[in-house]
Amino acid sequence: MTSPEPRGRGTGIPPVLLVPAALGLLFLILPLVGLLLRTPWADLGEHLGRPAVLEALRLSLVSAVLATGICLVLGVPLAWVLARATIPGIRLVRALLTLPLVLPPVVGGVALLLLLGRRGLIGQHLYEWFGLSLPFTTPAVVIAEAFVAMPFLVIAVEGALRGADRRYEDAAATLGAGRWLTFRRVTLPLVAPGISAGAVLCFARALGEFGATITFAGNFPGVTRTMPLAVYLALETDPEAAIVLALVLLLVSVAVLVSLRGRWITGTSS
Amino acid sequence: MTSPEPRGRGTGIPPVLLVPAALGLLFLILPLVGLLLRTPWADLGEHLGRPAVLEALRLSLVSAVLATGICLVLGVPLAWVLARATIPGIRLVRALLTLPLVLPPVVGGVALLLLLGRRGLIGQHLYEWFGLSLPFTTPAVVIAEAFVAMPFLVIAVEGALRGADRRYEDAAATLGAGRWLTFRRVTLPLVAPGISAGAVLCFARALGEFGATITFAGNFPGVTRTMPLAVYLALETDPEAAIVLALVLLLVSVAVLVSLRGRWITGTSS
Amino acid sequence: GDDGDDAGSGDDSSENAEDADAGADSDADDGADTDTDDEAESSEDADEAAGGVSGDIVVFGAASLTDTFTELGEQFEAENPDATVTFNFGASSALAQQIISGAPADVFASASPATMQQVTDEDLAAGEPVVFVSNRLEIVVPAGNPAGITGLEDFTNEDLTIALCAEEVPCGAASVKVFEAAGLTPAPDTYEEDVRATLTKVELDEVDAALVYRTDVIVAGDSVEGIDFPESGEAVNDYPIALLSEAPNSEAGQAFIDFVLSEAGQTVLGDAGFDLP
Amino acid sequence: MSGVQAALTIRRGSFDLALDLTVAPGEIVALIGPNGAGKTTALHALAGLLRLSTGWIRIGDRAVDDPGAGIFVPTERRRVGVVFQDYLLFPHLTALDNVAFGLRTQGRSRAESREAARTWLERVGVARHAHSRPAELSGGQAQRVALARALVTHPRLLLLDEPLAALDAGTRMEVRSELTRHLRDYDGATLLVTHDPLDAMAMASRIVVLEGGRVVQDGPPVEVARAPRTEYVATLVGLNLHRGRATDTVVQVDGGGELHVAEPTTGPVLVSFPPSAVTLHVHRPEGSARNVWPGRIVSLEQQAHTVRVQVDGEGHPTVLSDVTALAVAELDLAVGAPVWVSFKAAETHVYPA
Amino acid sequence: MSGVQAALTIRRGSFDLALDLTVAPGEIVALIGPNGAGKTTALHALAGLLRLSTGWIRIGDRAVDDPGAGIFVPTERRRVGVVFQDYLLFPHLTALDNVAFGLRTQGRSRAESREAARTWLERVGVARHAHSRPAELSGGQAQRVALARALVTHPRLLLLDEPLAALDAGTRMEVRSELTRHLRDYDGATLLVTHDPLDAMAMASRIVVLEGGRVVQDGPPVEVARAPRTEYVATLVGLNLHRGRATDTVVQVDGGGELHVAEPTTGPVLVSFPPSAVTLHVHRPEGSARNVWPGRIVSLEQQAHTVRVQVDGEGHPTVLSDVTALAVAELDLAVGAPVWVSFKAAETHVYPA
Ligand SMILES: Nc1ncnc2c1ncn2[C@@H]1O[C@H](COP(=O)(O)OP(=O)(O)OP(=O)(O)O)[C@@H](O)[C@H]1O
Ligand SMILES: Nc1ncnc2c1ncn2[C@@H]1O[C@H](COP(=O)(O)OP(=O)(O)OP(=O)(O)O)[C@@H](O)[C@H]1O
Ligand code: MOO
Ligand SMILES: [Mg+2]
Ligand SMILES: [Mg+2]
Repeated sequence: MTSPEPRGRGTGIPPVLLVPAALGLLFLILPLVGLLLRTPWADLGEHLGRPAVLEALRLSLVSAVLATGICLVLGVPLAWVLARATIPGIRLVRALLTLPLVLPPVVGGVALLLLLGRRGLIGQHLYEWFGLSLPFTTPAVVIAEAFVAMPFLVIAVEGALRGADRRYEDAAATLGAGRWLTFRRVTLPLVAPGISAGAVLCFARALGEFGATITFAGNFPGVTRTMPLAVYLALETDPEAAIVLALVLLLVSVAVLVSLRGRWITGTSS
Repeated sequence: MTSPEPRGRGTGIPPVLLVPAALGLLFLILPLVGLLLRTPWADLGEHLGRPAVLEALRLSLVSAVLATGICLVLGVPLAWVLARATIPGIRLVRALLTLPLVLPPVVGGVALLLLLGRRGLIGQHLYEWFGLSLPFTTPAVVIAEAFVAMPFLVIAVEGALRGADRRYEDAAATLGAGRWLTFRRVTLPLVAPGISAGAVLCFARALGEFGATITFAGNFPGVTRTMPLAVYLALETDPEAAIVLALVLLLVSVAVLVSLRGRWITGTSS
Repeated sequence: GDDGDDAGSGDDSSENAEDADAGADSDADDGADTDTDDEAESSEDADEAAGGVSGDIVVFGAASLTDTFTELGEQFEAENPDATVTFNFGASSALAQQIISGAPADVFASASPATMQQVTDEDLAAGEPVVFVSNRLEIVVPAGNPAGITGLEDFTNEDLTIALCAEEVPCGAASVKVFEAAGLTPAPDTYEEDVRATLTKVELDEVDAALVYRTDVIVAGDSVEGIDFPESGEAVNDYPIALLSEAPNSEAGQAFIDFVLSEAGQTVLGDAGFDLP
Repeated sequence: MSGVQAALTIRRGSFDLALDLTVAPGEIVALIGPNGAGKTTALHALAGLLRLSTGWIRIGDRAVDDPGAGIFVPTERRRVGVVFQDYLLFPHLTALDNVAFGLRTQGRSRAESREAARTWLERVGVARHAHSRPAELSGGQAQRVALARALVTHPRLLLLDEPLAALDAGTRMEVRSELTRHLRDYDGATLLVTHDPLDAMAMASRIVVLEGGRVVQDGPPVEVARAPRTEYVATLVGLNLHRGRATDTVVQVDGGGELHVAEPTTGPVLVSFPPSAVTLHVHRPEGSARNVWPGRIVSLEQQAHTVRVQVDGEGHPTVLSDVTALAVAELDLAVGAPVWVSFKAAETHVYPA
Repeated sequence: MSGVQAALTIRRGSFDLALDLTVAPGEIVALIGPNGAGKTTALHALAGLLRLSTGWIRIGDRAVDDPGAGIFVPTERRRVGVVFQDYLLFPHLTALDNVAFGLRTQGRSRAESREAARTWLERVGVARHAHSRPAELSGGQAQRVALARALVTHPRLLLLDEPLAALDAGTRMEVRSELTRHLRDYDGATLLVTHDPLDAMAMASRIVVLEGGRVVQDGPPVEVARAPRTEYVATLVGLNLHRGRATDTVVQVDGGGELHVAEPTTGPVLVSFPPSAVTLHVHRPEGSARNVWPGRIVSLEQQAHTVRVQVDGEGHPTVLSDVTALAVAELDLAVGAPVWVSFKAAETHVYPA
């Protein structure tokens, strides 16, 4: 049980690994630096102040948060089943789940239209019975983002669940905890770092989602035009403005992630 | 140490969770079903046989595998550093790494051009000194895919590393294993499920990558035209053909993932 | 977008069109052997004339040209067996960005003068771009026209689901002009990223009507119906093509441009629904 | 009748367990046996963490596992308490919340649960560490928290896997007394897995000895201590044990040699005698002891107040003898040294094998 | 001089450890103490898994930790072997590969490493489980594999944290002998943390007793067993211990009452005597025993061959007495019953406090 706290061994990072780690970091960061150098900083404030930009930003954040919420609610249980179920064919199901990752997002958007559109498999009934039409609405943005982002959450959480020691669940059962209670009070806290990693992936992917959103939800200011859509369209006419918009998106997401992750990780890291 | 093998408690899945899990599964699978229903199956064989399709498929697989390889080599050490380093500001670095997720891929492609293009920050020197021009070559495809996909790997692996019991590393040190050996022989196998999950995410994302690829690497048949690009172009002229191509991509990726994951998971699951 | 449109076409296009006609005539009649007669003016090596142009020609083309240019490329290669045409299709804006970043391209065929302008502004075009086709808008509705669309006025109906191209992309800019000309304020539900996305919405019957290019209506086939409207002439979108100043194979690149402007080339483009200049 | 009755059959790879077990309400049964005998396996089956291959388990009038009848009651509804061999404290909860966990699952309020948990932490002597995480506890502290966690819910069947193993001598006595006292008031059945004969003797009213998945002895502690039936049990209770065939007061030992005993018997028997009854001599002793033979010292082991000497009898039985440190010095005992052993027939205990 | 010398000072939250320790090459020192005394903490510091707050550690002529001098040699270069309190076997490797690991790190070939590993698994008696994963081992089997893993590399300093705790009595004796034999041939220093006084006595040439992070006693086993200096040690070695002030042969006990001793002394002293020397009587005994007083039984605890009775002296010292089960029955001893205790002054041992 005793784990030495003021670790003698430092971080235990082999120096050999520092080289690839630094390269990896540079690889991910340098292109952004390239972007920064080209940014017309003077315009940043102006862009940030534009109501259309603020609107798109707000919409992006709200829909990404909602999408992440949906993914957590549906995805964590799914990850659980995948990690634990021993039924045959589970491996195939697991592979199927990665498909939305592979599917070019635009095709994903088409698939969503075919399912939930006005003439879609399910959508036509929604439309006939309830007069409900999802495309071109904010819920459609959330659905598109959730569809694209959920596999990230599921796969990350599943990995964490597989790595967790199941005997703690046994211990909980002997203390009278049913499966649900065990899940909430023991398993979830134990895999919290994994869930947090998955949620970050999911949120970031949802925030950056473009193809499926524009295809399924369309692009209308204030309703479905998220930041990536605004960036893409700006790119058509004014690449510099697009870069500024992209930077705004990045800054906001860094701010959100720094604050969120900070909170999540405190208290759950071992 | 003794873990009951023929588990009395079954899978331990709380029945309450089966409902959201099933919903989650449906949410991810049904749109694909919608796609399947619209597929002109008769054309599938024909498309599969076309050399251009085979070429794109081969290019997609090769570049996604290479990109995943690069991501593993650079990303796992990076994840390690992030999970272990206690230097201040690490939280910011961690958030920075998620940026390529948030960045609309097309902007990512622009950023790569600004960095590695013939007029780019680094690219101009590569060109002047070595006559090397990366964009519009197959390596550019790999770079674009790796740039977009690496954060998935890094974040998933970092989550797994955080969840791992570090005391096994202590044990390895007492047996004379240096950090590097400990990393290879103890830590890596312990977090194998997390790495495998991360690699799957990474591979799938690389396979489906479109925006950064077409922007940074262009869209040349046989050189940079991967399946998602082929799907995009087909969409311009023959949407049904595009759906068929997307399905081909999906089938191949399911096949790859089923076989790969099967192999990875055997022997590492606890 | 307006300035670019007007500035782009004009004299250049007519001038070059003549050029092209000359070339096209000989092409059509005499085949490969004679097609380089005109090229010889711009190129020193007379001995090359025998086998036509040779080498790789890299053409950056707007995605909307995928079908027609692929066909043109095949014809060109048939006439110039030593030449290989390689296309890089993508959004015009992305292609412009690539060219600016030093892409090794010979020819750029853009879907809008504005994106071509980005290239010429960087002095990357050799000579003036030439408008080789133009495209006009058409109303597109799902097969059977379930909403009973008759004209542009229906686009103001709040109850209908309407898709338009985003103002930032060429077809959206054209749409704006069309509505200005008609004195109407449309009530769209979405501004699509490009023509293709707009068309998909109609094909899937998700919207009741949209404005797209005529070429796209033709490509979409039976799943949609096109409805002409009088104001479409107010916003013709020109497609400029240009040889690039840093072209690795400028001679062959010019030959390809000439071929596009030739009668054979123009026929292929015309059949696809483009307006010829 | 309530309590626990079970007929356990479990296969695990090459190992198989077959154990019939009954623990009456209020009874404390100690399950002892060598490593890998199947103790933890049996305990997991009773807890429902492992399914039976065949057989059945009844806890308090209710079948909880019976593969034949298709019955399987999951762990959380068996009302069992378990102290695991490696504790399994929840790493994300403090010691206090670990103990309160079982009460919370019963729907008690947080405040009430914590109150009861604190009382228990005090009983096992780690109240000071109530707010520590498991990673901040020493091994013994962790085990005490695990003990409190299992006891706090008053389970109907209490399963303890080496509950005192990591406790230091002082605490061990204290916790043992406390545990015995608590279990005496407790009307459930208790199954205690332990390697420590003292724990088994002190706490259990019956001892079941398991070897290789089979019961080899079953009886009250005094009986087990007096008449061990296997070498393992003999070692455990600190006796010499030999198996042989008796003819009146002489026993032909299976391994060779003979022993003189006091009680006349016939047939296969077991003979036991304490190491303290065995005297060592440098020369052949004169006297009344009927068991006398020469041998050679195989090992010497310091114990708290004596030294335990193992003497290989060379044709006679091998015996253990406890002598004082003084005797070791005076007789100049060392490994390999020749000695004579002697002990009286009256010191032996003979019983049917 | 080589071996290990250390002056350890470590703070961990509210706990602090200050321990000066020297282990000569070839020497085996047992570190004993109650739970949470800091034994594991000390062991981790020596292994380099924990940095010193102040102080220094020298292993074989070389400073390996000295915060003052900025020296810190990482674990893997200290050439220490550790058996962890909870084993920490690598879950992804078989038992054999766990043991072979340390040899592989030394660059030995796989075949050679496995060969040596197999030999060690045989020595500790788990060769049969060479190809099992840790999850498939019983607690005792796992610990034996951990033991083999630490020993196979012939470390210069061997650190054992409760190495025998999960072993059954039979194996324990075997492994203890095997270990003692191996350590005798071994020229490195050994530090053994254990709760079992028998292990400490049998294996160590010196015992260091730690309580609350401080050394309270340090000496050869026989010395510690004969003259415990704290209640903890007394309990460990099974003696009654009282602290008081002597005037000739009478000791005024700190807690009240007086004791008669044989050796005349003066000043603060400790008095110890074995429970077996204390006789219980229903009526006031006649005879030569000088320590006689009435009391009341507080607890009874069955041991292998005796019952340990604790008697509260009501103004006199509380004492433990070991009596036979027969005596318990004859005297009708039970908790709460009044009894007389008596023991001879000659049975006591007096030494300066
Ligand atoms: N990571 C930690 N953070 C804070 N305090 C700790 C930590 N680990 C241990 N301690 C405290 O340090 C003290 C000494 O612990 P240590 O593990 O050294 O005891 P020990 O002598 O090995 O006990 P045991 O015999 O029970 O294993 C204990 O009071 C414990 O609570
Ligand atoms: N998961 C498993 N798979 C296969 N065999 C197992 C598994 N767990 C335990 N065993 C085997 O079952 C046998 C009994 O193990 P068990 O843990 O019940 O022993 P134990 O009596 O508790 O021993 P100890 O006193 O050492 O804890 C052992 O031989 C062990 O190797
Ligand atoms: O090049 Mo486009 O696809 O018409 O914008
Ligand atoms: Mg066990
Ligand atoms: Mg400890």
